[in-house]
Amino acid sequence: MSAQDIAIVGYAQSPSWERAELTEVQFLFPVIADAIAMANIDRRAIGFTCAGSCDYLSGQTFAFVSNLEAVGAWPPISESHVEMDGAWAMFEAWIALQHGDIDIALAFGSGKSSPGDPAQIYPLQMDPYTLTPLGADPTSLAALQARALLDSGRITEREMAEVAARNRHDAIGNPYAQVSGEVDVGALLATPYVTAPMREHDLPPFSDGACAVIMATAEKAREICENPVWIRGIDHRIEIHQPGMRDLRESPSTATAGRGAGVGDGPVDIAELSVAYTHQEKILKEALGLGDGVKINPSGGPLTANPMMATGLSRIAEAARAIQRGDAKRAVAHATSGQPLQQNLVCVLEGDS
Amino acid sequence: MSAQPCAIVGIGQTKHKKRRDDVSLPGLVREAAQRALDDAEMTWTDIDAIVLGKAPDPFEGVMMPELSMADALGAAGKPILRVHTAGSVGGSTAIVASNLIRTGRHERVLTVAYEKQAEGNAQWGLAGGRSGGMGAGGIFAPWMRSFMTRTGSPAHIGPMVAVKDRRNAAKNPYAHLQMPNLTLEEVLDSPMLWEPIHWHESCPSSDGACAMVLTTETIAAGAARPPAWVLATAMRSELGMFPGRDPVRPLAGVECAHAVFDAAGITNPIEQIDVSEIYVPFSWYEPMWLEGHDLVGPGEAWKLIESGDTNIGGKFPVNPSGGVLSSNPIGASGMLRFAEAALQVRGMAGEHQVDGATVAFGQAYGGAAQYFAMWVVGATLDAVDRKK
Amino acid sequence: MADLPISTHVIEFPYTRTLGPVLGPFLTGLRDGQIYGIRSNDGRVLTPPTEWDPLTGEPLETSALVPVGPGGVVETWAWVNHPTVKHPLDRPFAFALIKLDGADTALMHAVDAGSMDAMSTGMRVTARFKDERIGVITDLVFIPEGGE
Amino acid sequence: MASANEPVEGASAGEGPVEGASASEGPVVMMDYFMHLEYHEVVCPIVRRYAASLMAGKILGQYSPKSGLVYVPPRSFCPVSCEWLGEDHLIELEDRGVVTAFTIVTPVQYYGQEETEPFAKASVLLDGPGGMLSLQDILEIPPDEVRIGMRVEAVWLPEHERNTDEIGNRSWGSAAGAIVGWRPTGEPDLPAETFTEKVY
Repeated sequence: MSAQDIAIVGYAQSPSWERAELTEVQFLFPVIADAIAMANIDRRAIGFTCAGSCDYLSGQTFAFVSNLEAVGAWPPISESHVEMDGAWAMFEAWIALQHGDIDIALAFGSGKSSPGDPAQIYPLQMDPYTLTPLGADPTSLAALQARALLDSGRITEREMAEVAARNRHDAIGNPYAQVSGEVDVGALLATPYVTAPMREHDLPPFSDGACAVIMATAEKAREICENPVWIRGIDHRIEIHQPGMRDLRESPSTATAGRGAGVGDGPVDIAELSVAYTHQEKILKEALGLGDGVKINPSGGPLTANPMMATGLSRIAEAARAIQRGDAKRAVAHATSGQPLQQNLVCVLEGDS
Repeated sequence: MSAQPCAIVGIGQTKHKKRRDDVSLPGLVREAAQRALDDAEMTWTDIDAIVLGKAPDPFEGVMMPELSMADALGAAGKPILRVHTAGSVGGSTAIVASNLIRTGRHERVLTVAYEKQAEGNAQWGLAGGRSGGMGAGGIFAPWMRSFMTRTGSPAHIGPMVAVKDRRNAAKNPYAHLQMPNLTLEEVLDSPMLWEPIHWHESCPSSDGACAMVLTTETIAAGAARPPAWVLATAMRSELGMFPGRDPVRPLAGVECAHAVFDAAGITNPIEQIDVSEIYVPFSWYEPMWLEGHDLVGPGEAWKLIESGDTNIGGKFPVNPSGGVLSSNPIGASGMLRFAEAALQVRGMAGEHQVDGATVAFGQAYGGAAQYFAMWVVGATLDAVDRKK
Repeated sequence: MADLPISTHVIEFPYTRTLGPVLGPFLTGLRDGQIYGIRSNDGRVLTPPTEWDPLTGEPLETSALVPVGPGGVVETWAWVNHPTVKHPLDRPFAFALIKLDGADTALMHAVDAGSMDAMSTGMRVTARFKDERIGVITDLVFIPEGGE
Repeated sequence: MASANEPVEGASAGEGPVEGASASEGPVVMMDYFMHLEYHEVVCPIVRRYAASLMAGKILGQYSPKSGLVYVPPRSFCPVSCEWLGEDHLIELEDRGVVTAFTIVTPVQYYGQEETEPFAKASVLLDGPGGMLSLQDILEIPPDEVRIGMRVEAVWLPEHERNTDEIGNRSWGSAAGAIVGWRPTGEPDLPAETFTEKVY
């Protein structure tokens, strides 16, 4: 990777709440403080900050301005904001670190879905002329994708339920998961369709939450962190918007981003993928060329905690945590944006050898 | 790893109007992008990455528009980022795009910023959809009044800036409001919106877009028209609402200016900068930023303006394009400042060209005067050194 | 948690969208009961019609509109058991990707099939235009071909 | 497959444009989209405390020892010193103060705008421990007579008429439903110059 080697030296997540009592900035504040504490740096050592959030989630035209308060932007800081998942904010901060004039950057994502109804808000993400007026919601678009995959024979409804059961099992003991437990696949399959061919367990929970990640250049990382998690590659791509002009069974943008991030350049122990709908695990696994030996979503993934605008960055934090815990040597993290899986970011992380 | 040079080889903008009813939303953005590609003599498929910027989505009611506009921007299979930093967004978008070139990440980056305000209503958006909105002018008015008191600036300075910018706009074919014969009396007679701001001293609501093509030094060598070179960039943000903050001279604005001038090697900005395009949505912000960025000392700005030195042909021309006072598609306004600064050093500003300009300053601000994005561009990479 | 005070906040606005050289004729067609696609530079007929080639971004000849439908084949579908107020129908219905006759890409729209059992991949559907039409994508829904 | 530009024969409902009443004959050039979104947000603990204090005729703020700043309404943390603020940082503030900045807004019409007459909004710096309430309504004086340095006091609704349900997590300095606005006390103004720095 030609870019200067950069490492994750700190990260933090909030729990994932179905309905947070605190405001977004109030629950973001301790997450940023914890990430800074983990990186054991002074807040002023941060050379660049990038935020990810979405005004529409909280229904306020300048909601992202209040998030600046959680960063403590006084005296003034060098900062920017993307109206996207925190994973893209991390990409922008990772680029800023390659300039050579700063050595520590903070990226974070935060979102509060509980005040609004995502099924009514998210159609605004779609083409304003031909799709928004139909109320084209994320669940329906994911269901079109699931049907296409089922019709192709590459997956069965039972295999979808098995993904849900495995994720909930793996989420047991994960303090950041909102949903967890042992469930019987047969019992799941007996439940009614919500939006056919998907049932309740095929869908993500509604979550409020935040995630922050701190990165440092190689020299600074070695100075402040015993086991930095190296970012070997990040790449992100987008696909055509109109669902009828795409092959929903595939994710070419994930495949391209995976090559760009160098997924295939070495063995992969675990992958934290933004699988918000059970059938998408198969699409993403195959797009990234991940074999059956790769443990997918050991944290439980978005099917057990899905705080919008933070869920993609949370995959990167969970992958970094797994490496630092010694559960993995080399990991892939994936974030997505747009429905379904229209835009995808892939990041390859590696522990110190 | 020192940053690689970044060249601006393509610039395009739309004809800014109250309502562009001849184009769709993506069509408006493509009009600017196509013109930038034509200027750069590149096609859509030549572009490696896109950086899109705009102000709050509720202005048009389209959430995360990079998703529905991906196809319109030829983004399929490519990376696209959407930047959003309130009013400064057009500037910060250009800076994020330039970072992709300067770090060697990409070789041809298309950056676009827009606002189609007639789809919705900016005042509704600024009021967060609630009755009794203050409007941006309402938030800024007390700060302007405080600036006038602190600096003893005579009341006609604001109106003089309005006359200058609206007359300059008559020399800019893309400007929304073009008033070649606007007089001081007409400004003073126009209704008061938020005391002390008159109607003619406040920005219009526009539909408009701006686009630039950024590339590497090697590719720029083959450009048909002279490129502009990014000499330095800086961004600063500060908290907006806390007791004891001085919004009249925000510290983020002071520090951002010092950072960008230092990075460009500028030691005496008032002498070494040939032309500035700065974000003046209400007339008094011209003197406020001249002092707020230490271009002149306290109480000096109004004298510079009154002497005509900020006119085209003056010692320190400001907003020869007519500025935000003449065209304000909010999301694009910041990038228009950056692009107009680049046009000046490329010698491509047409009727509002400042003769011999080789170093230009682009500035944008947003929120409660708390977000700042600035860049310095040059006709050559050593344009500033040649001035010393 | 149940008894915590809630503050309600509504954002509401009547947006007016200008349409331009392709969407204008497309929605005019819908008002007049005709669905249009557009011929792409590679000869394909794209529905819904766009001003650009979706793969490359290159501009298209915006006057190259082509009538398509009203019938077509369901490529994939989803049964919406719990429609929201934003959906085009207030009773369970299907969203589907419909490859209209004469088109090379599928249009996403709603199928008023009455029950999930009436839906299957590959089935034919046809447009049912409303009597009162104003030129919006919801001027029509689709129904199983041979339906009422 | 029918050739690309011929309507398909066969059992479809009809060939070519379907007859039927269409609203107008000319080309369609605009599309309306009425956006309506509702948000129901849990009022956070500290704003609940603030609303309850207003119901009891008191203005609660939070004092940050590290930065020395007073926040009203309280926010549960100090963004300047980045310290979390809790119960023991709550302080009771005065309901009298001075106007440090004001704007006379000439209402612009937009969807949902209910204001028709010019109105004044002011920043009020409270006496005693301090605290700055912004966007406050000034009463019993014409907007154009509002001035910096003017001494004002809160005009409370009678206790039984108070209703702070409107106070949400994002009502900047709102005391809606308890304090109607601020009226001049008649005391001599404080010198305006002392406030040009405190414009906030």
